[in-house]
Amino acid sequence: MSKLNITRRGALKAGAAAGGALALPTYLRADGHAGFTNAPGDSSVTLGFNVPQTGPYADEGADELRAFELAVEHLNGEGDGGMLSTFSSKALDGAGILGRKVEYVTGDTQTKPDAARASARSMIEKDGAIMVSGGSSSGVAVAVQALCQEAGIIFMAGLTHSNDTTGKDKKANGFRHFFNSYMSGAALAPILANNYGTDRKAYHLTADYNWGYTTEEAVRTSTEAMGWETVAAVKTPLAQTDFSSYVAPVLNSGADVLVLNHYGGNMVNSLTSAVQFGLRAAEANGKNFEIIVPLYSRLMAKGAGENVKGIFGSTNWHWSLPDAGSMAFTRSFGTKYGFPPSQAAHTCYVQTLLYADAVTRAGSFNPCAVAEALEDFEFDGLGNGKTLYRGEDHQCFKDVLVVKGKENPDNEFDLLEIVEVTPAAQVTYDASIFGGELGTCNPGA
Amino acid sequence: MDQIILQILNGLDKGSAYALIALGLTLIFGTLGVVNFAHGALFMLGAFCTVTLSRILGLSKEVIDETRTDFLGNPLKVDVPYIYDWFGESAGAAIIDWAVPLSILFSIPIMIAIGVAMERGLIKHFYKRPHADQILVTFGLAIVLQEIIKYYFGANQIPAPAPDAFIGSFDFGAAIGMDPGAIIYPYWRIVYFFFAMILIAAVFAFLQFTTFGMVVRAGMADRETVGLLGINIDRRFTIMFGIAAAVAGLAGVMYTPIVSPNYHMGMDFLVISFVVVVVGGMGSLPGAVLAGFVLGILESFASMREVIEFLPGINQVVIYLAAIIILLTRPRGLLGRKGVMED
Amino acid sequence: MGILEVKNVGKRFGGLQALSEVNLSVKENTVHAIIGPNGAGKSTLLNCLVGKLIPDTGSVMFDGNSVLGRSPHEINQLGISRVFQTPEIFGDLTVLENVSIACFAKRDGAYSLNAFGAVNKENDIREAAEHILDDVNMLEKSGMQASSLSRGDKRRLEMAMCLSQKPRLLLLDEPTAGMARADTNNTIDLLKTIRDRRNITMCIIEHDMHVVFSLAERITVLAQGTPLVEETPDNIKGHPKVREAYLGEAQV
Amino acid sequence: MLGLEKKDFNLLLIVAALVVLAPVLLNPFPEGSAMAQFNAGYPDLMQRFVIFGIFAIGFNILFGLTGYLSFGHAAFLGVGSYAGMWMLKLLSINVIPAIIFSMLIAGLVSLAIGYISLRRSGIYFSILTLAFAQMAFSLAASVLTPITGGETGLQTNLNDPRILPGFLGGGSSADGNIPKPSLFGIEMTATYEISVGNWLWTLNWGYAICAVVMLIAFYISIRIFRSPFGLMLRAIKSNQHRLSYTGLNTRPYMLACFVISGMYAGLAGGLMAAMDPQVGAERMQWTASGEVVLMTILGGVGTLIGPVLGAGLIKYFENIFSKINKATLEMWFSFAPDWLEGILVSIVYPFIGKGWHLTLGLMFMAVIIFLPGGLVEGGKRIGDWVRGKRGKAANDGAEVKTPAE
Repeated sequence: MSKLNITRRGALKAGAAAGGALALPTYLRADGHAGFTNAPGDSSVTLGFNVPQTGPYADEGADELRAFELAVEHLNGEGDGGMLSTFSSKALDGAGILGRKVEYVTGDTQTKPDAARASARSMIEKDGAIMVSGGSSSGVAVAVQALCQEAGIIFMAGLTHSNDTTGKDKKANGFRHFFNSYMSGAALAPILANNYGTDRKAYHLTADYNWGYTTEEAVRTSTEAMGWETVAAVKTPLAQTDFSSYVAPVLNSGADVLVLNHYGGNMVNSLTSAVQFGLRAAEANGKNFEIIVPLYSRLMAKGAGENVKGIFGSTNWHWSLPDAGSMAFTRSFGTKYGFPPSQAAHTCYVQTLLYADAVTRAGSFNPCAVAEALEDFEFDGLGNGKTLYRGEDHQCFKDVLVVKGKENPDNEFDLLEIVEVTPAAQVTYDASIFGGELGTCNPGA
Repeated sequence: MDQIILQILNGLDKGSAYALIALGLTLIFGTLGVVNFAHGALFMLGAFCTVTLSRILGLSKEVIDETRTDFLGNPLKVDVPYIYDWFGESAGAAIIDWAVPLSILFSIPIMIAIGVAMERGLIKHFYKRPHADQILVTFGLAIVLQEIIKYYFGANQIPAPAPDAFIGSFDFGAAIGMDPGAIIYPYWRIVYFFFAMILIAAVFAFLQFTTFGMVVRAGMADRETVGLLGINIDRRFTIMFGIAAAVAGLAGVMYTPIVSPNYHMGMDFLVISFVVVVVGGMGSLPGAVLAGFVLGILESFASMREVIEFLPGINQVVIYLAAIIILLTRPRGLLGRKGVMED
Repeated sequence: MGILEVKNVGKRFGGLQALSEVNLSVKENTVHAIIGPNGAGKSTLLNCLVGKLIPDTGSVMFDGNSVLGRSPHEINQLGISRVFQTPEIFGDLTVLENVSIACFAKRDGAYSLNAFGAVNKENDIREAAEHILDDVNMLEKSGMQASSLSRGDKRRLEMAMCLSQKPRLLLLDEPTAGMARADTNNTIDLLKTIRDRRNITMCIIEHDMHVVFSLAERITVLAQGTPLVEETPDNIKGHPKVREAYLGEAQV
Repeated sequence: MLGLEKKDFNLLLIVAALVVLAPVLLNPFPEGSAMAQFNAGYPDLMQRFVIFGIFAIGFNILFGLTGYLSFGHAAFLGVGSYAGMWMLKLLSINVIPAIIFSMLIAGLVSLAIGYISLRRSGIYFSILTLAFAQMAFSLAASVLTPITGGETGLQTNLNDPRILPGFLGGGSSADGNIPKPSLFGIEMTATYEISVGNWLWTLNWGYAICAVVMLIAFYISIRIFRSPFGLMLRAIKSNQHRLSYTGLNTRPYMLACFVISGMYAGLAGGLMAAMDPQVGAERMQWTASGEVVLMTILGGVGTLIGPVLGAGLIKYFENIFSKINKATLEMWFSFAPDWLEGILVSIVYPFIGKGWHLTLGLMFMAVIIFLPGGLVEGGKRIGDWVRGKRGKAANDGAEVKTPAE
């Protein structure tokens, strides 16, 4: 039973002369500690968890929220501690962050940049959140990241896979743990070459928006580099539900591989259509026809049922990973909620821990100090092996999982099997290739 | 050539769904003069009748299987449907496999009941109210219905596959004397098309050849006069609403293997179905069906690679573009009559 | 030469020849009635005069201008006003607002679209509207919502709106249809007052012979889409052709 | 006063008072109390209240006066936002050019769309506007990505040109951060807080500017409602037929009205971009168009104040109810014994947080079933009840349609 009654404003109230009026410009108000927005009081600190609660990604959002709640529990020293024990940095002691009890507020992004910003602004302006995290799409991540930069608080991105988040739209106050399109392409290509050969002709169906573009680009570049040919790339509307008219021409196009640059509901529907049109069973150019899904979401792949079996893709994390961190997290999540966590839950949990850890190591909630502590921070034990938070673009570099839909699942959550763990070195790229400027850290003055 | 035939097939298939939803919407528009924003929700409820039935059929007891483990490493609890106990494993599995076709029988009474309840309980009181009020109340109802579904079934899509017998594709090319494999089309989509045709024919026959239908058609043409004849038009409208709900529901039931249902699918179809109805001509049932197929085929052609390369983005807007052109050149839609809903 | 000249007008609906060879000349400042049995084509003819229908053949000239192919508002601007069989008024607005709109549309003797040009003239327009309402004895009802008026008052309001624009030709489509006797007599009196001012031409389509013979100076009898005779009221009364056309109709 | 009748002037005064006192009125609960969750007096939501109020006022000029139901009004809001955003990027960070251009561009676009759509009436008009808006949305989110930023949206950047001289807000700031939208140096996010006892009130520059613009917009809307032009528009709604037989061509009136309404939407869009420099395509989606329709109907179609109330209510639900979570509920009900607390939480839980849509849907139905004229009708009934005339008003509730209250 957590109490939420002390917010920034609650803390402020104590200092204000009762009955008297006190007008302060914002920047003075924040000056309890060191001149940054929403400096927390002495007893508690408020984090903002902004996840989709309505709309098509609501279930993914709900899973993120569970992870956040779990992280808060662990930070406050409740529960079994989860990954705190496996985390390589030992700064966190289960007594909140810098001795302050962690409290949180939640909001609904609706998977719309506008709504997400409104919700994040209310967390910052009304609830005094010092950090905002969460989200389930790149559009939302980019929008909220820019807001946090402007307001002068830290943004710890949730599930966002587009190159843009830490590429052309990167911001000094924003950090991403999740992997991106480029890494998916780089990790997938060698596995695909091993399994399907280097003489393949690929047909891309791409969701017609920013994430689709960067994913198509990444997969094309890396597969073409090893000898594949791209026959065609067709853009599909984001709102499409029946993909028959896009899938039907594929078989006669001369292609022998179909790449579905789709996520979530789009992926479920296009994959279902592709299987219905017999692509799985078909032969082309004397080879078995293959389908590839660059980014898997286990949670939503369930909607495609049997159709995912044997299909390659990549994922940020999977609960069946055997390392100590993953096992600890899966155990504590599974015990509390009765089912294993998704990759979205994992990244949100890890981001919360990383933030708390950075604050503790920096000894301050000042976003600039926190950013400094996160930049070029190397850690281990959070489920993805040795990981680097690169300072130049605030992107994490870690191993990438190449997975395949499991043929004979043991239970209803056992949809994906891990084919290969691509080492971080193989997916690392030069920070400058996507353009964009990080700018300077903004403490909110 | 094969591409064109393929896209015509796709168009007929998409068109079937549009036509079925628009048909029900037009029945309500035309007979009752009600702008029903909850019609998409009825389609969605139909689809969830299937989900519910397969859940009911799949009601299970737990059996501990010591040889396998769950994700936490504990012995796995395996669900064994009760239906296996009653009918034996193979017959039980076959019944579960046929959940979607069985849902047709399951959904008809449910959807009619929902439709009648909606009309009696809510819509009835809005016949004389402005269209604006009807929009607000039915939109509110649609939100409530879909949120209830979301509460019980979650937001993600739920697979509801067709029976194994219908998995796979029909070699259309070979059947019409082209190269084998040139045009293959999934069985279930062919089934959907024929199902839609039968349903549409049934509705038309019902309106054409029964006294009930005659009165309703007269009511669509001139509600006041029919009312003056002393015919209890209210009761007939209630039944009409039930039929419209059943048509939408059946469209949803049969659609589940094509696109796995989620709580939001009704809203996805809502706008498009209104466009179909208006393009077809307000109050014209043949118009709604025709417009459904025309727009379905147009949408399919616009999504061909060759077309998109020539006109980027055309696949996003083709339906709306077609609607604008048709409404500007044929003021009352394809088959509409003068004076219906023009104010 | 009349103010309204209809020449050889014909109109066909599918297989039905609604009007053929209609010739009609309405003299300025007279009251001209068009009568005829049901289905004789009276309403079709009227609709051709106001631009609602376009005849297949022939011409309709008003004061030297052709009205064919013009939209209703343009025909109105030529000086033709119409009173409908069922009164067409702005039901949601008050009586005063109804008349104000007519006064606003034609102000200072000319039609003007510019709504903002009227901002400073609101008082003038209001006065003019009240004056007209006084003329038709409806001033005390000026604040009522128009849809709540009795049928007779609605008709009166509609006429007030037409008259406020000082039209040169007033077309009346069965002005007393569906009215109680007292309302009918009031309407007749009102029309008589208007007629006696002698600055307006009226063209009346009417079923009720009592109304026609109290008002009209010339009468055209229409049967099966063609004019049968055109005569003064006195000569019409015993005319054999008219009797033939109205055979079986009670009113003559 | 100000060319208004006494009744209208009083209404304007009331609205002005509400807008000025909003920071106080919207924060009725002391900080730290359990009910503080329901406080809405923070800058973002206050700005949204007035901005969507402007949007709904403009929509009501079209729908309330003429009865033409546009189902694509969000397109003009979106176009205004994009135009405003580009001005912030290209010209200067000063909000004034952004707001002016957003109105102008939205006006031009609504002129084009209105010219075509107004060839039809009734539901055909609605579908035409819907089709145009959906096309705008789909293209903005996909093919037009270079102009609109696509699904991610358009934002201000460090390397935007901003060609106007520095004192007008041009150039970029020296400290390596993106400059914030401002009015001659006053940033829109600049906020002062006043605390009185346990209460905390927020005064925000952005809100102040929005509020002034909204009052002007509201005043203009009253003038339009009461002008001969407004009378003509109401006449169109009442009987378009008769109007054309009165010698008036209705098309120019409709088009003028449509453009005015579109410019209101553009103004709202421009303000949104100025308050929060981020524009996403979903702002133009049909659901956004539907939302303004719902706001207007919910508040009371054709009434002056109704749309503003409707906008406020919907935005309140969206922003406040969606933020209540289980932990908050547990805090509220912590007074009760554990078993009762569990029951209370599980009863209320489906309606808050991720269930806020459900509450909204139920509210739509309840309002329209019990208050046919929307919230204004409700207010009127309370007023009548206070004056002891309850029975009469309740009976003819459905028929009473005072065109402009």
